Amino acid sequence: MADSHAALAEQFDDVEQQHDAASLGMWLFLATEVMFFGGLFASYTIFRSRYDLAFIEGSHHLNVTLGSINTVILLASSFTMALAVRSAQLGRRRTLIVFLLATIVLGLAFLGIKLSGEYYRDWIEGTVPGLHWSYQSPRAPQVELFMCFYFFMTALHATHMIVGFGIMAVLIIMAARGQISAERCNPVEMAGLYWHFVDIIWIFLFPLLYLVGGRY
Amino acid sequence: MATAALEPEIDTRVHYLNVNYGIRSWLLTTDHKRIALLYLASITVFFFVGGAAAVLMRLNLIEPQGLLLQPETYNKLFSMHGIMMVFFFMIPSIPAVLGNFLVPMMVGARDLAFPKLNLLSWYVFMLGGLFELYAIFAGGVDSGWTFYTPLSTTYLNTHVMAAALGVFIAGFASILTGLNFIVTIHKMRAPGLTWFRMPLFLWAIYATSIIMVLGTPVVAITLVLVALERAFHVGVFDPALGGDPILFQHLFWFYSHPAVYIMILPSMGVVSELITCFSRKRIFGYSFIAFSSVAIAVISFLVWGHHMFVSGQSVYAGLVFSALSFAVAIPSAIKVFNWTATMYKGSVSYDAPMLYAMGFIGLFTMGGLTGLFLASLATDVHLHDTYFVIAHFHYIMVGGAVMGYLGGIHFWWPKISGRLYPDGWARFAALVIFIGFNLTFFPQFMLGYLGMPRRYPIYPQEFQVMNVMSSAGASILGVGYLIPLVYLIWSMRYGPVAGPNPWGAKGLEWQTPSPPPTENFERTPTVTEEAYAYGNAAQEAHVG
Amino acid sequence: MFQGLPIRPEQASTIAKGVDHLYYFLTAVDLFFTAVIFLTIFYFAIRYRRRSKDEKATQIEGSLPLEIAWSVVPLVLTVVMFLWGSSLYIRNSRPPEASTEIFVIGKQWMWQLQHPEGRREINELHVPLGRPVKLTMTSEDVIHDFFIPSFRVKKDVVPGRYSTIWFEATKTGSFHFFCAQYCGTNHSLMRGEVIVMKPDDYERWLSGGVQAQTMAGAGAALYERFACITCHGTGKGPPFVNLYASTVKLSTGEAVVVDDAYLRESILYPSAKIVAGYPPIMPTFKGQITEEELLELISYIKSLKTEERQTAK
Amino acid sequence: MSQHSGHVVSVKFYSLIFILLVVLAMLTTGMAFVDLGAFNTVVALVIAFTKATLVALFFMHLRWSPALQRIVGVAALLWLAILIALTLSDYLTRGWIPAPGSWESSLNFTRDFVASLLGWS
Repeated sequence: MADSHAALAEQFDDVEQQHDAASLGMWLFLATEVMFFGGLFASYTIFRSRYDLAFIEGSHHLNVTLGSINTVILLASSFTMALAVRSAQLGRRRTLIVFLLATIVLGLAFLGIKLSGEYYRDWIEGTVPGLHWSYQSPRAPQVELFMCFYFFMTALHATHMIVGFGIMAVLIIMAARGQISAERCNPVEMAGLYWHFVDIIWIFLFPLLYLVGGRY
Repeated sequence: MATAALEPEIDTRVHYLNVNYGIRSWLLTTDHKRIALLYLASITVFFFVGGAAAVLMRLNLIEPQGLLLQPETYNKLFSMHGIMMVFFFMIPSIPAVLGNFLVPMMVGARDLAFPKLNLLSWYVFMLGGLFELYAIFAGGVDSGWTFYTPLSTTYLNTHVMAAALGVFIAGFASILTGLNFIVTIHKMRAPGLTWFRMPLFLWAIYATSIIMVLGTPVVAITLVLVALERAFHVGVFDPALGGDPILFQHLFWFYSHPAVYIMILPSMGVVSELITCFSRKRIFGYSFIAFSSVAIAVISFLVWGHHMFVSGQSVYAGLVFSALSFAVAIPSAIKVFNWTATMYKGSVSYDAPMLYAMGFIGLFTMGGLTGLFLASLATDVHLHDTYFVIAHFHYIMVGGAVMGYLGGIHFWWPKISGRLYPDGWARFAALVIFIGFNLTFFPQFMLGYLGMPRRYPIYPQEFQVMNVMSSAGASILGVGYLIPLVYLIWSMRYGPVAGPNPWGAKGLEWQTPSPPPTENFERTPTVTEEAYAYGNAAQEAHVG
Repeated sequence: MFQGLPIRPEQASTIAKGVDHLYYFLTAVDLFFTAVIFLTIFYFAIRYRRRSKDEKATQIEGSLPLEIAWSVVPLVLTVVMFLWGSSLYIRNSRPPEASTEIFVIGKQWMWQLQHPEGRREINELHVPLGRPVKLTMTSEDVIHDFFIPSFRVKKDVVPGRYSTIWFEATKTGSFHFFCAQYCGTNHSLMRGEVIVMKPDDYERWLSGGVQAQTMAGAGAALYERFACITCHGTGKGPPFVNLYASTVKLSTGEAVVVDDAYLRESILYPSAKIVAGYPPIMPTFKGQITEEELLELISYIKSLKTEERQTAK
Repeated sequence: MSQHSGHVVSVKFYSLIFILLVVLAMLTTGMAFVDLGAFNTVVALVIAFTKATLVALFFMHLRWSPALQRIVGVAALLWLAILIALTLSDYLTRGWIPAPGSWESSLNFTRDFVASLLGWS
């Protein structure tokens, strides 16, 4: 009990209230994130309905194999994150650190594949809108629009992942210092919600960007 | 000094203002009351920056050819006026100042749920403000506060980027504030404070927070897209690249129409507090006012297309948005009628906050009713982008929201500062503002109907009479806004000590000393009665 | 009555009266409710003013019948307003078949107006009295807005697409038009005069001035210059005769009606919509053709339809 | 531990959800190689929603959370739906020009009726 008192911020009456407030706050934050990405999803929908053929052409330019591998990697990182939260809830400090590290490693693998296998290839091939664009096709301008969406959405998603790395690094330090315990695992739970949300965004980005018009 | 004798009395008690001193104790505070004051100081500066721009604009419009400004300068002034007033004054005004100060006290808590986030929001807000000030002093921005593409993305060579990023950053301050309020109202209410015992100010702030949390991110991402389009010449809004400028308008107004309700809903909440207190009556139709706040917040997200009736939006969408826009009139009407009915058989006093509240109801009624002209398709075609629109939204935002804000500041000033301001001056200022406001903006309805477009530094001769009338009114209005600034600052040092409850008002915030202690209440209060139970025994703390 | 202080813009088009009637109706409703609220507040404030410091008020919880009344009455009124405003709007958004077409190009910061017969004007628009006129408008740069207060018409002029308004003038004389959408530095100078003339005077005016080519004629010259004939005259591309307003089948199976917007898209982005049975070989003319030339080409393609009809008769 | 409000889920259950998610991910890619016409997108989105629901319910513990948090999640989706639906209501109807018809005469009737009450022609 002494421990739980130490974990209680002065504006709250008890740990339960604090926990509920934190989760509600986090969910509200995720709601704002939904709308933040939502502006992009809405624009995407408008242009996809208008330039269907160009979106298919652009989508076929993307690498489905790497995209699928990355999907599985990110799902795995969500899995390890869920296990990290579980370790924190049970007060198992060592497994918590291991699972957080695993999550970071999987996330880095995702970004590594994205950068070396996809972004870099786009750069070589001149399919980066605005910076290096030499794509030739009758539909080039609309394909460029598709690639804009591809880069905006995946880059915004990657930015969120990088923020996630920072959060997890802090959590690892906190765990190593013994500042996280079964009674005091709110930060890990909140980081978990955030990371799973990033995963969910990718779950939608993958079919919307890589699988337009099918691959048959 | 007559007040000197009272000084020791107030100084013996430790409260949030004297608990510690020094710049650091303010800049690193997590006390919601101090953060409210940080916001108050910041938005007052931004208000007078935006106001100065308005004064110069009105001065210029005295002459059809422009009295003193080049069109470029005028364009920069109205852009700055819009950006400052909308994003850096009106949107944070009541929520970030009065909301921050009052929400924890009204729910009977020691602080908001996330005090550190609250402080962070002020820093984020100030960072956004610095971007804006940089944009102004580095040469200005002339995109208008609406940043319409492709003008903003491709054709302007002013500091659009800094201005857009400033708004983007300030948006996150708004999100953090809204998030904090929702969690606080849900999770931190004192024992006995059920939803239907809450003051209506809390309902209004809650509804506002919904808009802040769900609307702001959309304008944020939209402005990011504008910035990217400007930086890399790629993007989704430029027709030359296959994009669509009308899509920008959809995304922009998805937030920016509900943003109008971010401004007016909290004012409505304030007015519910004022009308009841100064009529010594419970509110008429409590649940109708409470639910109409939430209804307004929800419907506000369904009406943005009425900004786009002449934009090239489809006829079908025009019909849909027109019908939905009319729907907002009904909860607004319900509120106005209920406030008016609250005064029936009341005990009405004419203290300054009440004058502001009555002014609010009148001006909001006019602003709301003239909105019907703009929700109706055929009349909107003629009135869109004319001075009629300017007059309409100033009646809502200045006549409505600012009156409510000033009323609230006057009402809770004794709580905030522990001092009373000179009542005669305050009533005089309320009157001057009301008169100056109507003289400024009523002629603009007529100007708009006659066909004078907005954002015109140079205009045809026949519009001059009305413009001169409007400018004359603006000079009165400007003075009206300076008076409270003077006597409120004066009262902080020289005003008589207020006591915990100078108005004999109900509500938890009045049951604690003025200024309140850092932890708000000595022990967590328990609520046993409804809001506005003015029929029950008078407060023992009443100071006669 | 009040010289120099007009309270109503002139009613100079067929739709102005209808819009004004709705405006008066709304004003009447507004004045009524404003008066009700103001007078009630004043009355209550005076009648129930606080007479002693310890005065108590009569506590009233609310009244369901009243709440229903002041919800339903505004609801009914707004439904009337909605239906009324919408019916006018729909009527006003549908140009009559027999409209005279005039083309409008907005650019920072001037209006260029072109009559199909060839006359061009800057910041001045001559129109005939009593004949429906349809404006087809586009912009070369940013969004502008064409606004004629005396006719009660307004529409954004958007780059990359055509928007239209129509009106039928009912008074001769000169009326302001404005750019109503903020478009940069000299936005407020982007305005001009509509000059309404009796039809005879208008015809005389049309044939006066420097004798210019008709728009369709200019379009024919462009047809030569851009060598459109090499494909569209030889069957490699769809032929133009009778093309306008017909329905064509696309390679995707969709059917589209050939209108201004479709022609514009097909010249600038040829591959966006390919007519079934033709190879996608047309190069884009984006960047090589001005908005004005586009309108001329479209006029030419339209004129090919008219000729065909006349010969068929 | 009783004062703690977080729900602890077994490793086995998490593993089951993870395997389900991977299977669904592979199904998404697999379905893209089958010609379903317009339904490719529909199928892909249905699978995506299923996966997102699994993550939200179990990894994010929504299944065991207070109703309020579920409402927040649903509200976010609802608001996104509003944004997309009302924007599309413009874009999908750009070509729609209301034809004169009986529905319009009822509108005109309303207008004429009120106008005649007020004495206008």
